[in-house]
Amino acid sequence: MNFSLLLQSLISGLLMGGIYALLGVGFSLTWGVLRVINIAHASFGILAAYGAYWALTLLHVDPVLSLLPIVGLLFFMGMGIHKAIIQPITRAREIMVASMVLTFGLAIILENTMLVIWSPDPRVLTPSYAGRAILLGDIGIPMTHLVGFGLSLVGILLISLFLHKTHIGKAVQATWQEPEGAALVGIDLHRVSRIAFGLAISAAGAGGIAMAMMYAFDPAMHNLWLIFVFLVVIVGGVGSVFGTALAGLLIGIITGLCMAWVPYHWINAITFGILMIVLLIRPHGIFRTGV
Amino acid sequence: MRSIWPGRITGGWIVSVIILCSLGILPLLSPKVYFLSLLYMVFLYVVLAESWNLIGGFAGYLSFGHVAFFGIGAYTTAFLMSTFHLPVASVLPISLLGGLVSAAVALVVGYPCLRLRGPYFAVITLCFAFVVQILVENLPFFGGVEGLWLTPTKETVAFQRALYYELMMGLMVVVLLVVRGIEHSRLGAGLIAIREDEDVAQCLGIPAPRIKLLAFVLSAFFPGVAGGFHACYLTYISPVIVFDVMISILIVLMTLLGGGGSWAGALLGAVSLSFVNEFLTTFVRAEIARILYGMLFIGVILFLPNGLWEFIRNASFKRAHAER
Amino acid sequence: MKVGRRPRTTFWALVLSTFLLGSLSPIMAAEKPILLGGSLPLTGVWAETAKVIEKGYRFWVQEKNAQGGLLGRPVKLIIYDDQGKPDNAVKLAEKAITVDKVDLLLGGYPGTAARAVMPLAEKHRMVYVSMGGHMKSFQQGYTYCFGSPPLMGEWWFLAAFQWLESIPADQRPQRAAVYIMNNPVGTSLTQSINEWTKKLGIKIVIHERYNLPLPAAEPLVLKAKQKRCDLFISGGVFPDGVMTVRAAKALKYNPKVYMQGVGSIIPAWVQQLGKDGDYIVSGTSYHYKLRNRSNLELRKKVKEKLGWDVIPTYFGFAYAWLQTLAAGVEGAGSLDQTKIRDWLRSHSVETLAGTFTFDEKGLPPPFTYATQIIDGQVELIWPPEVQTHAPIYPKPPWGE
Amino acid sequence: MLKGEGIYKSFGGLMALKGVDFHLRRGEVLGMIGPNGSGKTTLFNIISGLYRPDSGAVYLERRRIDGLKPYQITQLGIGRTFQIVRPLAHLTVLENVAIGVLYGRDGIHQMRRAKARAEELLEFTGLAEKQDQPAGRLPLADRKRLELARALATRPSVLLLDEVFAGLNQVEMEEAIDLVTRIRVEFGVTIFMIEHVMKAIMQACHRILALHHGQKIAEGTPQEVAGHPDVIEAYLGSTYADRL
Repeated sequence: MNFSLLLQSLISGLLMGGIYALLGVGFSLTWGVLRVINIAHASFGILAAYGAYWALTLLHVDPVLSLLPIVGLLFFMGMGIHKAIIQPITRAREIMVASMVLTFGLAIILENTMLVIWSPDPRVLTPSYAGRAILLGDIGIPMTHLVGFGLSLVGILLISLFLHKTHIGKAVQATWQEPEGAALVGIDLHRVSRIAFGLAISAAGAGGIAMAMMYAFDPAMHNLWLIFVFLVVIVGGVGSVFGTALAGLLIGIITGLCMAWVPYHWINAITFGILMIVLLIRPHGIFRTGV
Repeated sequence: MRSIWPGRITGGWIVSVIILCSLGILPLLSPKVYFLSLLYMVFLYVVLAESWNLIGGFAGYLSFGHVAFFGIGAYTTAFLMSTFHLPVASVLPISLLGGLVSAAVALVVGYPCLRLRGPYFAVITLCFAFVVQILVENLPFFGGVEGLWLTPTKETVAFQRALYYELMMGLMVVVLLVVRGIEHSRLGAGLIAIREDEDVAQCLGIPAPRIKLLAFVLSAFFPGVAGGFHACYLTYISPVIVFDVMISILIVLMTLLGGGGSWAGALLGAVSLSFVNEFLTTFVRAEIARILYGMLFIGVILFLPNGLWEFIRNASFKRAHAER
Repeated sequence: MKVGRRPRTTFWALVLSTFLLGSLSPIMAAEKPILLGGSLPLTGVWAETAKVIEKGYRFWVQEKNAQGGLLGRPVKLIIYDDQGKPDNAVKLAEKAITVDKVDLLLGGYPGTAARAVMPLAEKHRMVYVSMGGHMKSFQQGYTYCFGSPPLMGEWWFLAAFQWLESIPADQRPQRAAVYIMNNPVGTSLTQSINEWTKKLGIKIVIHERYNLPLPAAEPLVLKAKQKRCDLFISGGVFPDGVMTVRAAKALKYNPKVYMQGVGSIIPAWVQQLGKDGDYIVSGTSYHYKLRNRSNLELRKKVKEKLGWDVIPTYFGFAYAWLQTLAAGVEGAGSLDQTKIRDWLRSHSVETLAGTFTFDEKGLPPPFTYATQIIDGQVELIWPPEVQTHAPIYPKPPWGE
Repeated sequence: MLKGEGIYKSFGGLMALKGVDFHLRRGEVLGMIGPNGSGKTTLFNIISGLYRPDSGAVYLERRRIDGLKPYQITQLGIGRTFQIVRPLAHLTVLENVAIGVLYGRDGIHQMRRAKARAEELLEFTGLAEKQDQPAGRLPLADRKRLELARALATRPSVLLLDEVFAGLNQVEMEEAIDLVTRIRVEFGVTIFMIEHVMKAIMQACHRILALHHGQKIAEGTPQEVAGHPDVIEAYLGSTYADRL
């Protein structure tokens, strides 16, 4: 077997998986804590990517730097959206179902608003180091991909630190595991949910920018991203940051191996097929111990 | 409140029969062909949404891959019709065969997949639909990514449209009767119990695995038949047309918007969303039309969180009480 | 669920105002206008190109009306949004035909929608001029469908290969890597690539189809590099095309010729990639630098009215389709669809993209123009009579 | 009539049951006590088929039933209630019970007759007036009655009651104990009940079985078990003294 091709495929797959992981963590968070399946999740990622695109082309600010203010803005935007439309539905009979319909509407609104603002033309982020790469023998890793992957790792790390080390993060976690218990010990559920939602949206934003370092994007791209996010979260186990991250990498590795060995037009069939088998064997996701 | 026993709406039957009869004779009045096509699409979505309702609305198993069954039916029919150059008269039997193929696939796939619950089921069905689509795309005798063309037939447009209109309407009536029948039957009660709490349902003696599978197979059969009609209606199909994941999502939304778990809810959702969509396509600025469409979903969920049908029924229920 | 009165009022006020904003339509002066109707995917994944087509249509109508209209009557457009769903396109075409009673049917986009609308146009006996859905859609025995110009994957690299043919055999590329996307647009390239490489004595070393979205491009570039392929054919759309180019640059893979499918003819390619997009070879059946009379006129008018130096490819397509339709109408002197069809079949039509005569399939003889991006401009490099820039061969190595 | 032999069950590394035997005689009320986490509910889940034992066997009238599906076990005549009451929240009280009638042992398949039968059962359990309420909105005491009515609807010959008295006040509990007694007498069912409330258990049960850390530590009449040194030790320091 051609070793460098295998290695290249694995690395490329891993880098891709890492980014799906960051995009997925927030999705997992809203689902786990709020029982809200946020169909608009990836749309926020695209929104952030457009933000970074503007910062880069109009202000010549590198995406890594513009990420911070964008993510900050998204956090407050997420909190606002939660207060305006998510919180009112928490008393619906089936909140997951209601939230899906609601956020589907939100995704359509976001997509078409972006269409109005940025037109449907596809964009790519071209920071100063675009086109540069680290070469190891035959193998090449584009700088943009590396930066995107770095953002993902840092993002996931920060989120898990936040959840485990800060007071409010612990409250989020408590709500996650025992919503009723959390209410009993005096946690303001609405406030915690709001923060969790804001956090998830910011994570989606960071994920979107990381994604845009690798891939072209346009307003309608979110459907495609969302499907992968869905897969990553389910395989990793809903509500597990660590699981989601590992699942992203795992899917990346599977894709990478397929790229090295399988005719390309079968890659998706094999990836989805493997996921189906995995789900049948481990019905609650791979990285979650069954109840 | 919803009830597993049929309500007694006097005149309900008469009204339904009148509506259906007038819909049925519509093609005889030689209307504009577009109206037949429009209603045909509405009927199609009612069939899809009601079928999905059996597994998604009643049993609470949100299948996100239901378009696969539609596509399998469409491909079975298109494949047989184009390979053997069959005449128009064979549309119905061949489409029924398409439905049977879909049901058979559902039986094989449903058996393992229905062990998964909640979101895991949703995702595995989504994966299933992708895998089927990729298989069809990569198998050359199904026309691959290019798709399949049906042999052109001699009939006039008006006749063709009227034919598929009547066929789809017939299928819709059958589906509505079946779903309504199930809603007020032992099977329906069992499925709803499964949605509420599957463990408890089992402890009440409900053979959950068996009736879930039954519901899943039934809910795959009708889309398969509809897919057969649709292939003949379009005369050209390709994987991106009949395996479009957005169809899966749309029928889920229609049912949930109308109110899952009742035949009237899915009907209401499919009809109203189809018409709203149609109204918005004629709108001047397409993006703004879509934004309005998005707002509609948010509005309905914010103000009628349990779907249109429950809202209407509760309103009429309250009024009835007020009058008493 | 309780929602206070205020948010509810606010919400509906918001809905109402959006509605009003959307229904502000330009008021048309209409005295028995000729109606042209159809649908385009104005929202959704295909919106980017559809918007360009829409602009082309509108520009043609504006020009035509300024010149006194068609058959002396003003022309009016009805364009519905089909969101890229072929079922919708079919339904809306039927709406245009039977409800709006349009006099002429507009060509749709993308190929899948065109494929689904073509049998319908045939059934309704309406002339349908569009890009079509590649060769197979024109082989179904339709008589009312024309491609003027068509967008044939089968012909896409025709001119590019003819150019390669002109290079002495010992200097030509020897080994080809072919990566095309697994959809009708991509697979339509296959046959011509196979035939031409055989004819030119180029060995196909890699031949792969991939599904969109492409997960990563580095492995496929590396494979081509390892197998020393000096002809690289990437038959994709924009997102995967960009990834592949960037991967080739990152891996310092320098084939002698880098060919790219439809992705590189959209304006975003040059705008977004900058220098990295240079020297890519592609094909098209319309180019704004064509020097026929019709195109030169249009360039002037577009520059005057819209201030554009470059006419986007699909803008030109849309304009040419309507030119053809109008030629048929004016030639037949009536709006009778069969007469229009018969006129188009028996006469040659002058359009921006060239002068066409149609065969029984509704297609002109096979043709394309080869393009190469040179200094951020899409230049015509082949055939020699349309050349705007000499081809650059072999492709220079990637810059920093 | 219901017999268990050498039942083992572990979750992950945790042994929940370590070789438990039990034997339920026709017509009796057998109580089961034990501190929290001693494996009582796990045993019920195994009998009713929600869990499969790692080893050991359960017999109903000499027929081996472990490994059967929960609905098969219900249809063979074992009904149960849940410790944390689990009504089908969005269905009415009447529907909850009617579903049991429709699918239980010798189920009545005809919708109208099932409704009539369910109404009788609600009459018996004193919920008739609330039959059209959504089950999710009932107060706790009524939910417990509903659990009983629903379990009865499946026409059990053996009824497994998981803490039906927990959380009830004095009056409600008296009523509930009375209801259980009437169920035993009028329906002729054999009852196996988990209970923490000592007063109830001493009053209602013929025999008692005590579990501790997944093992049976005592079995006998209420008096025998209450005085058993191992049982006292198991509860010592905990809540036993308060409850006595």
